[in-house]
Amino acid sequence: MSTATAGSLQEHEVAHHFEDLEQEFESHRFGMWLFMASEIMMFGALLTGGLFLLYLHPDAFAQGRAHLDWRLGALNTFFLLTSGFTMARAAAFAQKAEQGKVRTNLLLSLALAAGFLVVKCIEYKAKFHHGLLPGNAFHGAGFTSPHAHIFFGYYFVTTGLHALHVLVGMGLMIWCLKVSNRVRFTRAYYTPVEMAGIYWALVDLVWIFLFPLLYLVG
Amino acid sequence: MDTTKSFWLPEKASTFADAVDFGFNLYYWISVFFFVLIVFLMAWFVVRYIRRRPDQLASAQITHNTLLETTWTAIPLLIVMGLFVLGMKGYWNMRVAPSNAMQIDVTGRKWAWSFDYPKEGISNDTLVVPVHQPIRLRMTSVDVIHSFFIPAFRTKADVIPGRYHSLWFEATKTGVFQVFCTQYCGTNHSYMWTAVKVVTAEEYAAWLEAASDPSKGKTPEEFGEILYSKKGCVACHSVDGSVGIGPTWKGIWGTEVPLEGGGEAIVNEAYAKQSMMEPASQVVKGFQPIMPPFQGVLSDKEVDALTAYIRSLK
Amino acid sequence: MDMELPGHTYSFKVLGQVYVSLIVLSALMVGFAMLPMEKLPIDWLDLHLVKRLLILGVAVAMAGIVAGFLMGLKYEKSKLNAVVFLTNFAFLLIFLLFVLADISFRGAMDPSFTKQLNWKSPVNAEEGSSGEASH
Amino acid sequence: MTAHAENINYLKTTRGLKSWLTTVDHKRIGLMYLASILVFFITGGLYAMLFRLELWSPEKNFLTPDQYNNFFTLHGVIMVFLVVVPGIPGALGNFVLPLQIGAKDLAFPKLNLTSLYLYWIGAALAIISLFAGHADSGWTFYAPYSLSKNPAVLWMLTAAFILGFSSILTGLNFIVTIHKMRAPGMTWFRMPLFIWALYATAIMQVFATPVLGITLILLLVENFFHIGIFDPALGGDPILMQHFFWFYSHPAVYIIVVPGFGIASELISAFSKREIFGYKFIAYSSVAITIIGFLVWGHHMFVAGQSEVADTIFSFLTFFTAIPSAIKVFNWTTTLYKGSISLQTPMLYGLQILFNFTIGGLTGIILAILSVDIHLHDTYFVVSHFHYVAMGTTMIAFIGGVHYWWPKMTGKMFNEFWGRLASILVFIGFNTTFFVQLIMGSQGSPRRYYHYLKEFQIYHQISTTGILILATGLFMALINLLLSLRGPSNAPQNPWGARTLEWEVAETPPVLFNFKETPVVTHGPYEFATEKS
Repeated sequence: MSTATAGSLQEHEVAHHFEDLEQEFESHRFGMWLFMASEIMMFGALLTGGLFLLYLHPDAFAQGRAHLDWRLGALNTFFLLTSGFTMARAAAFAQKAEQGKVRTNLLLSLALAAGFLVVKCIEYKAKFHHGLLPGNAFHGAGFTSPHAHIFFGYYFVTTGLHALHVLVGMGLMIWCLKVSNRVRFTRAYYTPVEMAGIYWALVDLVWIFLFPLLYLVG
Repeated sequence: MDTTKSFWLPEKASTFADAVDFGFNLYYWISVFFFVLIVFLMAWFVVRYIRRRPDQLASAQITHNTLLETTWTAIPLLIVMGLFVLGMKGYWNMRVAPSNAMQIDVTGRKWAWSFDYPKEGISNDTLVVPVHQPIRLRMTSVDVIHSFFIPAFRTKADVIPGRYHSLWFEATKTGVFQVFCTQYCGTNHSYMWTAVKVVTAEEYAAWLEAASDPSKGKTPEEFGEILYSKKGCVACHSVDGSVGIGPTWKGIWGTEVPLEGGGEAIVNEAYAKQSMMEPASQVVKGFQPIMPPFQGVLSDKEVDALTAYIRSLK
Repeated sequence: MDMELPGHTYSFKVLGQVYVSLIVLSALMVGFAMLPMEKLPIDWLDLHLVKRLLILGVAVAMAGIVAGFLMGLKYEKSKLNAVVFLTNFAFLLIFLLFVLADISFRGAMDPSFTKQLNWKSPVNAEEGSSGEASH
Repeated sequence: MTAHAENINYLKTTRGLKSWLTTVDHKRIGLMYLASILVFFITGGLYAMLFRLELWSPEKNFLTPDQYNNFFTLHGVIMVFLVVVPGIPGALGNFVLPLQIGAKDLAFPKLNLTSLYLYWIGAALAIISLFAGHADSGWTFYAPYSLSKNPAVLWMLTAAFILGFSSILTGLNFIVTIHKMRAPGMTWFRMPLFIWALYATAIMQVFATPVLGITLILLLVENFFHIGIFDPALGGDPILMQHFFWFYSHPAVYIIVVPGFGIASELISAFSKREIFGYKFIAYSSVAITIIGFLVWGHHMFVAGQSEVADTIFSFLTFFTAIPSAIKVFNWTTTLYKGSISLQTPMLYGLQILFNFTIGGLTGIILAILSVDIHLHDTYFVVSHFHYVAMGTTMIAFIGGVHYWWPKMTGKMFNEFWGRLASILVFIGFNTTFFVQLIMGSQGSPRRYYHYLKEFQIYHQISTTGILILATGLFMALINLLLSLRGPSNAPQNPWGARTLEWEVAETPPVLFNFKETPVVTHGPYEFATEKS
């Protein structure tokens, strides 16, 4: 039913300080949720700061947004949503103990995440090229707002921090691939894929708000 | 000795002082009541129910009493809501200046205050105001956040760079009152003092006349010496040869000084003026480029007077 | 035996539906943004605001789907994680509302508050442009 | 050895430095936190002593203004981020929490060790900052002052960022443990109040600290790339920075003080042999403080230039913090009624908390009265108020808690006489130091002043005398505890006669996995018997 290497895989053992599998799983999931909560607070505060700046310098945001390509943003949205979908499929296959399909879906998500970063790099390069840089390095042409540099400063901080989370998420996918070489996923134990999936969904979630704030309204 | 000064509060000299002091004193006695109550009960229980035998147990286990607990939730709630209304009324009064208020512009810089009287074109380092006249201060800072605090007037507001913040008061008696900077602003934060001089309307008019031309009847050197302390140079530059935040002025005239980033400069009229207008451009080696620019702050006449003063310091 | 298994069992069908609806919603979001709605001849309504609220509404719906299905909030046995998630947004809302209570009422009592001055600060003296003060 | 490793004393299971550095045992991690926190408490305290001595006279004694500014910054940063915030949760919470709820360990033991290592990394960065120049921004890092690219400040920002992570992970671990790992029979209302307090604290750690993280990131980015979010010279808003900072740092005040409340409840109940009065009110009041704590940050900004509407809202909400605090004080006092009060060392600290927190709480309410606060803001009154809370409540609770659980941690009893003497000195020293600061502040003496008006000199001198007494007391307490380590392992299982699991069931010192078998809880944490008469 699973891959050829399944015979050499270990079964998961419950850690010493937990009573049973369910307690362990629920604890991990709850812990992960709390961690997600703190991530949301961090990004949420950053987005609140963005709304504050939007209120303070509306013209800077309007002019700044005009220099972002919403099509690239939409493409990235597509990449992230699709990879979120494949990550959930990876967890679903882990439950069915289909180790091979878990790996395929993980690799697919990894590729989509990499695609996201590539598009991001293209966007950054264009910004560098046009001098749309934060602070004193800003020398973009055709702006009437004296504060247009703030939009780009904010753009780089938020997307940079988000890209950092994408990288961490990719690290988690690679870790899941490694674990899948060692441990057999079953309906009873698929925690690593589930946790990476939750984390990855958060990366989606943040992007769902970043995308309109930076690319669509302003 | 000033009679309005009490154990807890400084002397009173503005129209706000009575309201603020009333709030303070009212709350003070409420606190004293609760504090004495708690400490008395605590001490009494400790003495009364002290353990006498090692194996002694409590004489009763009272786990809760809903009536009692509701009472001591409700009473403080009522008290604090009263205090909120009191504080809010006083505060809004402090924030809205009356329409007949006289405006004075305040600029905070590291580490000096300057006061500009826009109508008369006067700039001064102490605030001189007539008594019984509402004064509105429009304040901003050229570097970091400062805060303008007059204890005797019970009022205070942060002075923020990039923005105006305002404050108003009406002095109720003449005298000289201390002004502090209360927002930490660096090395000489605690020296960033000045004074409010509250004078009668006649004295104020006389002062305005004299202040319109501060150099009248003085040599450039004498005027420069006044500017030296008035414009805040004194905070960083000594005139006795000791090294401060900036180089001393004693004996610096005509010497060749090494500059940060290489090169040298002779201290002459041109260099002195350049250093006042664009301090960061030619910093003497070994000093930080932290001097604020005085472009637009010092008039040509004032620059000449300061230059003359530096030249006179042999 | 089934009771002891942790978590919920994923359904491929539901996942597919979730994916499709997310894509549709993001298309809708872009659509709203592209719509020249503010050009409509309606002046009793701030159409910019309406547009922003519509986009925000779509984003919230998408976030709900992601949290509910991809992160599995909908299947939770105890509602704990959902409480954590909602508390989160409650705190953020507080942050947002109070910060707005600051900025949108600045100058309500004293109009000189609102004025933004524009000059270079000597704090960043290293740029060498600190002298160009223009009050 | 024939006995199972898990059935011997946790201090003896394995030996050597490496076994400590790689341990995942919450008790050992707790002890390592304790040692680290004591080191930084002494460091921060020494800075305080140095600048208080400098303040003996208004003019220069032996520090320059820059050194003075540097020292109060270091005192603030070290005490806040390295001592009081991680203090009680890191050291005592780690040790006590699983024992009190009957768990074998925290839910994520490795994560717990990670928290400790992050704490150490943060501490190391703070130490680097000492050598990178004068960090002089104050612990509040207000922009634009902190935007001058001072390398020492940048190291401090990074240190605080890392320490924030450590704090988040500890909080996360505690919440999961409390929810998922309680022993059979340990219902929510059978949990000791210390656990309730840690729970409330952990919520704030998880939800508020990330905002500090993003604030510090933005400050660092602003320093290097001038993005203009906080920097007014570039069109940013320094008030926004204060919103960000206080959204964390106000809950941080409760992160600091709520665990102290928990310890106060434990001490006062255990040494009166009295069931705590109004258990549920105290438990709920901890949670209430948590929630209100998120709503009131703007009271740090009443003179900062935010809108009057915001000022008014924040003032209104701030008054509500008075209610749960008042409930606690009244309930602790009533707990003493008809008890059997034993004035042993931990109880002396417990009563001090009651005394100091009454002052700390009352002086807090006056700062919420808008018009009066305008006068008191940024003066020594505020300094004194938060020292009554952070030092007089939290650190006294910390020291009291260390005395209380010392026998459980080490198996040794300390000398009662010296312990009590030290605690009395601490009480006298602390109140001498800080009470005069209230008077000085309401008289209008601003804080963070190197140079002051001659008329304030007498207050400063009393305050400086106080800190010397305080330091004597603290060193006496420390030496007394350390000397006990050389003595015999004489601590009985339950020296104080408390009813919580760590005393009633766990051995002294506990075995590796805390309990030889999972305890089944059948009674509440404070169900003491009554004298038959």
